[in-house]
Amino acid sequence: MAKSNEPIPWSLFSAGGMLSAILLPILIVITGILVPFGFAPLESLGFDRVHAAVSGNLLVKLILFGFIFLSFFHWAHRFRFALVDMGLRKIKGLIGFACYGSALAGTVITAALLWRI
Amino acid sequence: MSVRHDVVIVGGGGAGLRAAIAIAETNPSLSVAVVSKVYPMRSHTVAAEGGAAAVIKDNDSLEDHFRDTVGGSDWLADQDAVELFVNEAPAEMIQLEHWGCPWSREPDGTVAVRPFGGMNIERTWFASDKTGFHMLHALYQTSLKYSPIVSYDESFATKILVENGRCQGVSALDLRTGKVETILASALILCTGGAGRVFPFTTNGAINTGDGMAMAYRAGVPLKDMEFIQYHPTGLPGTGILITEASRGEGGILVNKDGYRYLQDYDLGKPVQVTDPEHPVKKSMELGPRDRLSQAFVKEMERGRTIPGPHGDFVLLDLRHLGEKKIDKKLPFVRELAKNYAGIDPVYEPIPVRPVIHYIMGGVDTDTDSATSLLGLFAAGEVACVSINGANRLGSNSLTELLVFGARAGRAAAIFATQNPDLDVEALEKQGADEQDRIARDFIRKEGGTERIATLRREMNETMESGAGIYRSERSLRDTCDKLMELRQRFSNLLIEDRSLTFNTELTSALELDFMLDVALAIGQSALARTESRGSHQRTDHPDRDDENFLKHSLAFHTDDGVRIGYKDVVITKWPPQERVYGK
Amino acid sequence: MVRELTSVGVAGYSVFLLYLVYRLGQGSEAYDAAIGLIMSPASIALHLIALVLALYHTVTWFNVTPKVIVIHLGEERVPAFMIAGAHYAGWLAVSMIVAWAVLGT
Amino acid sequence: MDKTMELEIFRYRPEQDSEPTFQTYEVPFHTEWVILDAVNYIKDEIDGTLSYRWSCRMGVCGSCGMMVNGVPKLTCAAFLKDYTGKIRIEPLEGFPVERDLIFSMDDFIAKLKSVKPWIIRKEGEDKPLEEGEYLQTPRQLVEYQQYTMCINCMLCYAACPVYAHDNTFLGPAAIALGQRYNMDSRDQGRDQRQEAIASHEGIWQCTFVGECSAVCPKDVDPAGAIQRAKVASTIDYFKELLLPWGKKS
Ligand SMILES: Cc1cc2nc3c(=O)[nH]c(=O)nc-3n(C[C@H](O)[C@H](O)[C@H](O)COP(=O)(O)OP(=O)(O)OC[C@H]3O[C@@H](n4cnc5c(N)ncnc54)[C@H](O)[C@@H]3O)c2cc1C
Ligand code: SF4
Ligand code: F3S
Ligand code: FES
Repeated sequence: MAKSNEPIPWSLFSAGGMLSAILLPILIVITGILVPFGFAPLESLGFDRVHAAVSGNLLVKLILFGFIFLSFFHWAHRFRFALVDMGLRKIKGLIGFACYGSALAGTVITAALLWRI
Repeated sequence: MSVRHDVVIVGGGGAGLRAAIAIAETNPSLSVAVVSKVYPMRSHTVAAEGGAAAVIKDNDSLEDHFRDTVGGSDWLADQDAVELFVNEAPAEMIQLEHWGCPWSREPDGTVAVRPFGGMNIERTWFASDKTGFHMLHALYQTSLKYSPIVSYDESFATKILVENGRCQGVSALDLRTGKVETILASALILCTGGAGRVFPFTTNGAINTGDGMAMAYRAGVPLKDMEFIQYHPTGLPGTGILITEASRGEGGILVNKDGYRYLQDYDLGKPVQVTDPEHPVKKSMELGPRDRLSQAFVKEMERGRTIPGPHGDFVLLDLRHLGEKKIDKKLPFVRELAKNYAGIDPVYEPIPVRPVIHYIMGGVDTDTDSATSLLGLFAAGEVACVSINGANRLGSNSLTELLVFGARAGRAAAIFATQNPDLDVEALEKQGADEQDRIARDFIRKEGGTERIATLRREMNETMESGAGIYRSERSLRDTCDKLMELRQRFSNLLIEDRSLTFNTELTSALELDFMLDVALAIGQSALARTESRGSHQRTDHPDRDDENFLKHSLAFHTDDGVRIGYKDVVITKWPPQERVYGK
Repeated sequence: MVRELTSVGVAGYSVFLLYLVYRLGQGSEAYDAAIGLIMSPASIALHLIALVLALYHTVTWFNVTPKVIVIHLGEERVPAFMIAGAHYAGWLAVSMIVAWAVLGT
Repeated sequence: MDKTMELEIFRYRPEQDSEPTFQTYEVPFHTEWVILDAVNYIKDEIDGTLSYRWSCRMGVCGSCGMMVNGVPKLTCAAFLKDYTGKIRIEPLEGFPVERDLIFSMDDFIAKLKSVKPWIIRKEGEDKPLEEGEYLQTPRQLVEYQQYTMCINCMLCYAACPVYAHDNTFLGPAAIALGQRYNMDSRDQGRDQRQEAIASHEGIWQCTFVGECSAVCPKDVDPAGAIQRAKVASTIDYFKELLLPWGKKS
């Protein structure tokens, strides 16, 4: 039985799962309810405020980066197993490649975009 | 066709597995076959709850364990065997600890011990209240590490092969294919367990049908002390599920319908309050031996002080004063069983209990090396009678016995097999083929027949209970023996519906019934011949112990015209018979 | 399978965040146009779907934490509801901090 | 015996049936009966050809597992009174059927062996018997005790969708039993067990569906055991990756 490299995707999956379990609901509530329904002003998400917070601050960039890329890998891992369990066992390899590949691409894009700000 | 090993073990329970490991450790070049009609971890050792006795603590002594065991046996145990047993027990138990058995512990990390019936001090090792389960799984899992051990799982032994006055293997029906395989070996160890299923109401699992006893008996080996059958005082009415003696060891009490601790009326001592730190007093009241407690129940019932129920009268086992915490820690399985099968939570309500067939002291006659009178045939565990249990086994001695005598059997068989490598292969294969023919002719391809297996089995169960139960008499035993002969006749008219070879469980039920009828008759005849009362054998027509005539083991021999009963002296080395006293 | 599908919501929202980051890099006008989109009914509907998935994810995720995190105090195992409960409590606290940090006072 | 109940039982005899069929039996209803009692009644009184496994009828030998209305159950611990209507009984899912309700256990036995379920001590560190038992405090005992409770009943395998799709998966009980030894203070063999447990066929196939723990009659919680093994193996993995010079720093 071959030693597995699965700890890498699995730890990314778990970290993403934990982060999104904690952060995602409140983020959605903010951008999907509080602001649109006027419980909070749109300005709090306005360009000046957000740009200032992100551009000058490596920590904020890192948090954003971590959250986004880990949630991609969270998805990639789960989706891969979901597809395989749905019976696409034969193309297991391809699915893994596609899922983790997309997550990796997303990660690179995220890094690049954040870098530019 | 045949397969060849050095030693074949029939039975994958505690005794069988211990023997197998002993052989693999004694001589790794020997090949060992373990033939078992169920997967080894299904063996009935799995059901043992309370614990296994061995002297380990500084305040205890081998001499005490010896005396408790001999006294408990009503002096029918062989004292050389008991001595050897108590001496070897501690090392065997430690060995099992080293193999990973999850024994319950003291805060300092040493193994914990609990009190048990008939023992003068706490000496029963336990793994919560699933001791047998943990022991069996530890043994099974450990056995997987030895490559010389080959398992024949779900393979049903039907006949011991004897050639040239030597046991040289066994015929076994492979349940998956229906083929009878001839498994040849220079030595055979029977570890097939007990025969509780001869009776209707028993703690024993479906597989405890006395197969090994019957096979040895048919091969000419006598069955020893078969009249001694243990009733356990606390089974759940209806199912016969055991509520372990550990529940009394931890302080549970038995009360009758008036809430009265009735055991005090039967020479078992005076009760102390459950709140008293002295409680439970060893070898007294609820911690008296099983034979006496079960007999007290019958007397109590005759006085009309038990509680009637749909499955017969019962009394109450009260654990409430132990509290939820202690029950959950020490007796979780008792709580689970009582809740599931009696609908009662022992934390809040007392458990209904009644005596239930539990263990057979008798079995294949062996010496202290587990050897039988047939060369090459050994036996260990509940199937065997060494005897350390005499007329009444003390709770928690049996699990230890599996280890001590399982290991001894393994070592002795390994030596015997090394010294006697040659086999009469041709003749044995012929016997194997004959056995295959017999099974095909008498069972699988049997035409006609009207008697249902279940009917004959039920009638056998009923007659055993009515005639050979806690109290017996010449009259009741004669009736039972007559009935058993009748059933033997009717057995030849058995109805077999299943013709298939794959997992034909109707066939195995028939073979088991066939074995049980032999065992039942040996029990009945041995009991009939013993005209005294001793330990678990209580004759209403002979209520006293009679050392002059019966300080002897009975031996039941198989002959063409039925059972012949003989006797053999009890080995008394250092403690001559005395009155058996509890509660003093 | 529902549990597995929540990951689509998880990643979907991050794609949205990524889009905002992208617009943020393009300057004030581009960004404000993008953020304005959250007022649209379509966005609100998508957010609500995402919220259901996210909450499902959170609950299923926290509820199994006691399986992974086993703590014994003495011989007693810390009960599952306390371990899961601690996660819920932490979740509430973090959510409040996040709301405060993002929305300001 | 006025009330009766219907059992619809999976039948398959390889020598005569090309396809499995279902056979319906009517049995008397007793409130205290478990499903196994009803099945035994059929075997004893109605149809001797029905084959299935059982022994202890007290939930500890692990042999009487069957699908009851599609759910894996120990039939000696499932009460008739908890069901209404026809009860459908099938062999545990995910295993090859040998006959009727009997399925093959071969796969599990091989897997069990592969996790080395026995105490492993380092070379020369065995304690001689004369020196007595290994000390193990109650606190150390509870670390692994839950995983010792497995009765090998196979319900968890029957419930696990991953095993159903791909039976190369080592599976819940075997992994839990490996963990049982890994977490035993007397054991030093974890590295050896990792070969099977941390392989592709081991813990990494499990997607934490959790059904295994839901059906386990002995609260072994194999799902938890697997997740904990994943955490421990991941820590190992990164340790090894980051500290190439020493396996365990
Ligand atoms: C409910 C219960 C609780 C108990 N509690 C305690 C306790 O607390 N302490 C204590 O000391 N004792 C206890 N006992 C007694 C003790 O458990 C048994 O005496 C002991 O386990 C018997 O072990 P064994 O190895 O001899 O047989 P078993 O464990 O019964 O094994 C028998 C083996 O033989 C095999 N076999 C049988 N017939 C055949 C055949 N024809 N072909 C092939 N294989 C065959 C079976 O497959 C099985 O593997 C208890 C017993 C019961 C029933
Ligand atoms: S883990 Fe539970 S369900 Fe699985 S085999 Fe063991 S006892 Fe049965
Ligand atoms: S159901 Fe199967 S996927 Fe894992 S958590 Fe249990 S083994
Ligand atoms: S018969 Fe033993 S577990 Fe059900």
